[in-house]
Amino acid sequence: MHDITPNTPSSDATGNGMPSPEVPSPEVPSPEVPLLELRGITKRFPGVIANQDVSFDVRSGEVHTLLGENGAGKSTLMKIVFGLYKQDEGEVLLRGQPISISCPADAIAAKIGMVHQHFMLVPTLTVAENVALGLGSNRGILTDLELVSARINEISERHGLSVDPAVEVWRLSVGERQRVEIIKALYRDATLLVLDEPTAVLTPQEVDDLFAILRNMTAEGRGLIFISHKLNEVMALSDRITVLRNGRVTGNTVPSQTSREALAEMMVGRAVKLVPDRPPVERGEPRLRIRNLSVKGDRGTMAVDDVTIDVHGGEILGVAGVSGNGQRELAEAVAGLRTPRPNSHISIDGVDVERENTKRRRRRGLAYVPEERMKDGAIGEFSVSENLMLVNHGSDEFCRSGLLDFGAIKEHCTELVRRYAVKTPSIDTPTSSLSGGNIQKVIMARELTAGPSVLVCSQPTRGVDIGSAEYIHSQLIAQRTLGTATLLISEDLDEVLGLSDRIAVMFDGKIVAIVDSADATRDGIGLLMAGVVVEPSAG
Amino acid sequence: MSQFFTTSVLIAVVASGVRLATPYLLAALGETVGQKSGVLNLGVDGVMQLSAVFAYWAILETGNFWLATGLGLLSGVVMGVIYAVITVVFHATQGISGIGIFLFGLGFSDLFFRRQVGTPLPAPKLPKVEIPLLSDLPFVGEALFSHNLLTYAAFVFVPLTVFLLGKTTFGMNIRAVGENPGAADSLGVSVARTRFLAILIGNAMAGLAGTALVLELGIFQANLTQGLGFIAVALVYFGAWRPVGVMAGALLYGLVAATVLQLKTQGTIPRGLSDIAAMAPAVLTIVALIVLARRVQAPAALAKPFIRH
Amino acid sequence: MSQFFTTSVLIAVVASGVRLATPYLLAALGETVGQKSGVLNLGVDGVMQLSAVFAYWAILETGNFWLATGLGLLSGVVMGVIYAVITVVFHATQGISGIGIFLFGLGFSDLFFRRQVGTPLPAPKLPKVEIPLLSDLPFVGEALFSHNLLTYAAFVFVPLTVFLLGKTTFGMNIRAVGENPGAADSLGVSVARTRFLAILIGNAMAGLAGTALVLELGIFQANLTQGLGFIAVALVYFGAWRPVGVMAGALLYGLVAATVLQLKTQGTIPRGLSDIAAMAPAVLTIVALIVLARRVQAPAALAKPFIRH
Amino acid sequence: GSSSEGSDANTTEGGSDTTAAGSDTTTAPDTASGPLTMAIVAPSASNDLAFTQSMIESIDALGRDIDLAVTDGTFVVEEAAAAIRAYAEEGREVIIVHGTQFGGSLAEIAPEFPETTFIWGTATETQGLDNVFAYYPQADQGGYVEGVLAAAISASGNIGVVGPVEAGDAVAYINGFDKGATDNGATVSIVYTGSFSDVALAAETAQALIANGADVLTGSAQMVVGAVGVAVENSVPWFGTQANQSSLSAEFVVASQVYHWEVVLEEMLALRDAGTLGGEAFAINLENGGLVVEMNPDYPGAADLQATLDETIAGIIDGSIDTGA
Ligand SMILES: Nc1ncnc2c1ncn2[C@@H]1O[C@H](COP(=O)(O)OP(=O)(O)OP(=O)(O)O)[C@@H](O)[C@H]1O
Ligand SMILES: Nc1ncnc2c1ncn2[C@@H]1O[C@H](COP(=O)(O)OP(=O)(O)OP(=O)(O)O)[C@@H](O)[C@H]1O
Ligand SMILES: [Mg+2]
Ligand SMILES: [Mg+2]
Repeated sequence: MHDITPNTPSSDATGNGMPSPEVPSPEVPSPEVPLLELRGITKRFPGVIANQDVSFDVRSGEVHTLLGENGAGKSTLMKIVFGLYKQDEGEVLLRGQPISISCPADAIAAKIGMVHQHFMLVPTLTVAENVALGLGSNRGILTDLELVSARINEISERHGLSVDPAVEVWRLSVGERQRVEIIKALYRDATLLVLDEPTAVLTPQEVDDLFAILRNMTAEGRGLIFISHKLNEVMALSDRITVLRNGRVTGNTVPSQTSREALAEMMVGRAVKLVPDRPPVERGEPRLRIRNLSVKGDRGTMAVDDVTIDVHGGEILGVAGVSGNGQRELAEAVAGLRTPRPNSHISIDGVDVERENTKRRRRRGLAYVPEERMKDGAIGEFSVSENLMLVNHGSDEFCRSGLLDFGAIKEHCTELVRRYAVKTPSIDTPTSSLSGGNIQKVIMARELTAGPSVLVCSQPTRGVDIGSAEYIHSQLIAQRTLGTATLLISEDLDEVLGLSDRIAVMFDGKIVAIVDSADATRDGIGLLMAGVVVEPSAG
Repeated sequence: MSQFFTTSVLIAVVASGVRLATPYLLAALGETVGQKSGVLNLGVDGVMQLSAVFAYWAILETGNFWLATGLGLLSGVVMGVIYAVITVVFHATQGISGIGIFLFGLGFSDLFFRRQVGTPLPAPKLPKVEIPLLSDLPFVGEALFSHNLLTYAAFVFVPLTVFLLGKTTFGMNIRAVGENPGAADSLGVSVARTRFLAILIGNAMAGLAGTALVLELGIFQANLTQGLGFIAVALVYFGAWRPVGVMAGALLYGLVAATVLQLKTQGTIPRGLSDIAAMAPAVLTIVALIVLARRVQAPAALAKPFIRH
Repeated sequence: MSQFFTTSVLIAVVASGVRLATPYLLAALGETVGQKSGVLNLGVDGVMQLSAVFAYWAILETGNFWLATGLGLLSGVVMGVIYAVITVVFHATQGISGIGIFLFGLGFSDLFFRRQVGTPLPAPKLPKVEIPLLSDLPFVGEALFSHNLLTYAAFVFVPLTVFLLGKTTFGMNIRAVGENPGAADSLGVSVARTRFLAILIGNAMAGLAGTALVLELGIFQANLTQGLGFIAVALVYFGAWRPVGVMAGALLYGLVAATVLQLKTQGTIPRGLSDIAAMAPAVLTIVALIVLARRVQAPAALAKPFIRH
Repeated sequence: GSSSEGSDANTTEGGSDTTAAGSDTTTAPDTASGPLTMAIVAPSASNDLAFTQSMIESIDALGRDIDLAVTDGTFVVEEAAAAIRAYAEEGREVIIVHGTQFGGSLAEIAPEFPETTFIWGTATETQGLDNVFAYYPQADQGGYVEGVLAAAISASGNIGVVGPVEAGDAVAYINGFDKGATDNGATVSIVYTGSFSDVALAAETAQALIANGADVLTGSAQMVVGAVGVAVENSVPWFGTQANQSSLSAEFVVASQVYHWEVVLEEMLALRDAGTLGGEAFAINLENGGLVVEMNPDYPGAADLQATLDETIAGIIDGSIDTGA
């Protein structure tokens, strides 16, 4: 465990005199010796080999990216590095010396930091307290939070990570929380930093800021391991790239010798279409009409403010916007999960539904893919077939006077799993053991099977790997061809640009512009998302 | 010890075990339904006591078993409405709200008893009903098929609960809101309504359990249940939220209790140790919980209020 | 009614309220520490009863208050070790494990009492200690500064708990493991160790609470606490996990009880209603829970076992 | 019932002292040759300073050769029932079922053992069973006497009563006490705490009564032990009931109403000897000596009160005083 007193970064690793036997002797490593090396790592879970004979290394001053589909074993490998899992076979070397990391404290002592896929922060503690957790103190039973705060300010300044140490974490935005995570690692003077999907929840602007910080860190000689499903980020940031598939290393490359398409093929094992084809479709009548919709958010502010849009049959209307500008509330209000303010109107195929509950709206042809698939979209403990049934288990097809018809259900689910290419051992497998992309396919299968008239689809491919994303996109296009009106909400600008017929930009609860996708540019939409109002180039 | 193994004694012990298991089984099945929907109810014991006192009062006043059973059931339902309002409508913390219900049931049943009845008068007991043919079988006939109607009902409820939870749409909704209320909500299943009904079923069963207890004993006294309702909640964990497992637990518990009683009566367990033998239930419960703790997963949303924004 | 407002009656009511509040306050402060670390302990009442019987036994045998208090405290710590092993090491479900502890404490304290003491004999009561100068103040002197040492201790523990939770490193760890044990774990804070210690502190306080109760009364009998420990758990919610709020709740509770008694004594509450007035605590608890339910957030990881895969 | 009547044709193994069914194995004729075999099943501890202790002491006071078996602390009805049946099967001649709540089990068991005498209380009737005797106290009488004594020693004329729930046996005592004290010019404040067992509440009730000027206290039910402590602490005289409570304080317990069940037990056993196995209910009262108001000889003013005590008792016995029951 570290002492709280500032110690100069990088140089003397064990300078504070704390006994840390796992840390190799302080002799200066030659640049040829990797900072961290994994040799022949194998990790098995019941029924799954998450990592098989994986070798991997990071050198000082470089970003080494780990790439792979959902469930390829990236997080598992990193959790081994950080002492959260113990490998079954293989060894870990730090600066050429074998090291045993059996718990996070060991990893921290060895100057390894990790920014986890899901934030590891205590929301009710202040930034300073979050940083100080687990540190020793030279003030007896008290923690010297002033000292911690001072040092946080120092680190913030040096790395451009502005954040107020005295504020409680729950008040911070997602981007700020990300910065706190990095500060935590820097405070402990991490020379190796693991970032597991750090950009999955960031806005484009925040991603740019983060990359600047990360480059600054490598310039100081730290080594970074980076994980992301977004290929343009990977191309932009990486020095080296290693691809994992089914727990094995399937390739090594560097950005200059590869392309996004080639990386995708390495990951999935076949050619992947990164931009979906959009066949021309005749635009139909408006099927979803939203008039003067206002909705309050969780904190009581007006999250959706007087929004009016129509979505036509055979159209995908993309809603672009920086997270937290009312997109979630908009989707939930349409789905019937959030009560709108008076005088708001929502209609589906001409029928006013704003007073109806979710069940009724679904009967009128609404389908809804929520943004957090494991929290709101599927029941992890239920089998695949039960999740597939949840919407229409009360319908005459599968249910006779309250009793379920298991024969019909089995037949139906088997067919869906086949049609949507869900990778699952059986339809009775618990859904939680599927990869994120496959869970998303189950949800899409369930929502699309009834042939919806209106589809509200939030973040359909967040955290989903390339192969699954391609499939999900093709399904959205198929719905468009069938005449469904789709409201697509996504923070992934490429996704919105690639799929939408029209793009509505949402800022501060309002639709600030609706742009025809033929006229939309990445930069133009980006400016609108940031609240800069410009005349759309054409109408 | 050899005396223990005479046929008649064995039959008596099994019969007694089944009888003792009845209120546990009824209460635990009800709690299973509630917990499957994500609602922990630690007030079962209190509900049982209330139902017991009302059923007792009804049987004393009218001598009518149907009326007594009906009133006991109704008391359970009424307490269920109260608990559902507290936890589902107001989202109060379930653990401690249940204890509130328990304390209320304990206190109010005693109060009602003292004011309306006063001294514990013997009341008619629910008569045994011998099941034709089956009750004539050797051994099992007397041990298993010569009980009162509520005992039979308890065991009939086992397959009924399996069926309810596993085969009906309502049962699927119950499991869905117990595992992931957010997802169920987004699919149009009303979390509040489903949990409300599950709580009513659970409390109605607790009411029946209290009724079965008091109509078997033919007497009421303060704290009649002696923590029986808490053991029933523990049996739900023991049975891993499966009705058949719960039944196995209740029977095990009843048979152990009956055997201990028999051994005490025979003098095999000396009187001096009988106090210690009385601690067995609590100890057994904890041991079972420890052993079983990690084997099965509780409903993921158990005891978590669901508040839609 | 006017009689209620005579100075001496007011002083007596306040003094009585403070006295009644003492065991609630001690137990609730301890439970606050435990819950802040993410551990719900519904066994407080049982722990109090065990400590009470041991303290009672010690005072009868030795007449030494320090020894009695020490033994009461120690009993709490021992029960804490047991509870911590069950819930932190074996990850058993906290709600029902706590009930197991309660049932055990209830049963075993009675057993120990019967075997070791038998008849309720009067024991010396903890003497009142008048605080020099302060106790000479008019009104408040008699109402507030003429109590026994454990009462003073209870109120001194309020700022101490504030300090422990808010200012010390250990307190920060407690809050961290109660809100996000995974995060604390990833920084090398041992969740198990922190919770273990928090449980010990909580149970030691429950032990003191039982000791304070029995040394104030100078007598023991079965189920001495009458659900006091459960009310103490409810007061933690009532006080929104802040020691000062918990103190306010305990005082409110004590003063209400003292006032009700006073009004009964004066005949302001007619005798016919006195039984119903006795239900007030349970009802008050539930009402408070409903009213306060959504105002404050419980520690996010409350009652969730932490298992690192 | 878990017994197996009709199955006693089955073997009775080894030297066991118990046969499978007891209905035909009465040992009544043997009484002359050995001690009377008795048993008692009681809900609380035999040294509880109250209900159960009073009965055990009464049996000891019976001056007969008795072989007594005790099962105490059987609060759970089912367990008590098992014990009652076991004793009956064992062939015990007289079984005391000490607890109203056991009446239901008794009604089931007694007819199966027509040769056994069951003594059941407190109860005012025998449920029509002719091998059951019942017993109950007329507690209002002792209450009245203690009320008179309390009025006599109260300087303020203000007397406090710590009651449990306003129901059952306790009410008879408290009402008698109230009338006795009021008839003699005192004011009585009665507080029912609402609980039979909350010692802390009883203690605070005593505090409140004293704060309101009471200088003599009494109370009924098991939670009063807390109130006695407060009385002692404040040097306030205390009147007890159900058992001699002077063990709680030699100085401040003035008198206790004590139950001497032996008076009625004696009568019942005599009837049994004469061939009547049951069918009658007996009351203990001041007249038959079953209720005794025992002065605490160590109480400083004990001697001064003796005359008032004797006078009041005489008045109740000859009917010139109405206790209000
Ligand atoms: N704790 C665990 N127990 C059992 N199996 C696990 C566990 N953690 C991971 N797995 C399995 O190990 C495999 C690799 O999972 P891992 O989390 O490393 O994937 P990943 O590459 O990080 O995927 P993603 O892109 O979705 O984050 C998967 O098949 C997963 O099901
Ligand atoms: N205990 C477990 N048992 C089985 N599979 C697991 C377990 N824990 C995780 N997994 C699986 O491991 C894979 C990766 O899990 P992880 O938690 O790293 O990310 P994830 O759930 O895919 O989240 P995201 O979609 O945001 O990347 C998923 O397929 C998940 O379902
Ligand atoms: Mg991952
Ligand atoms: Mg992932």
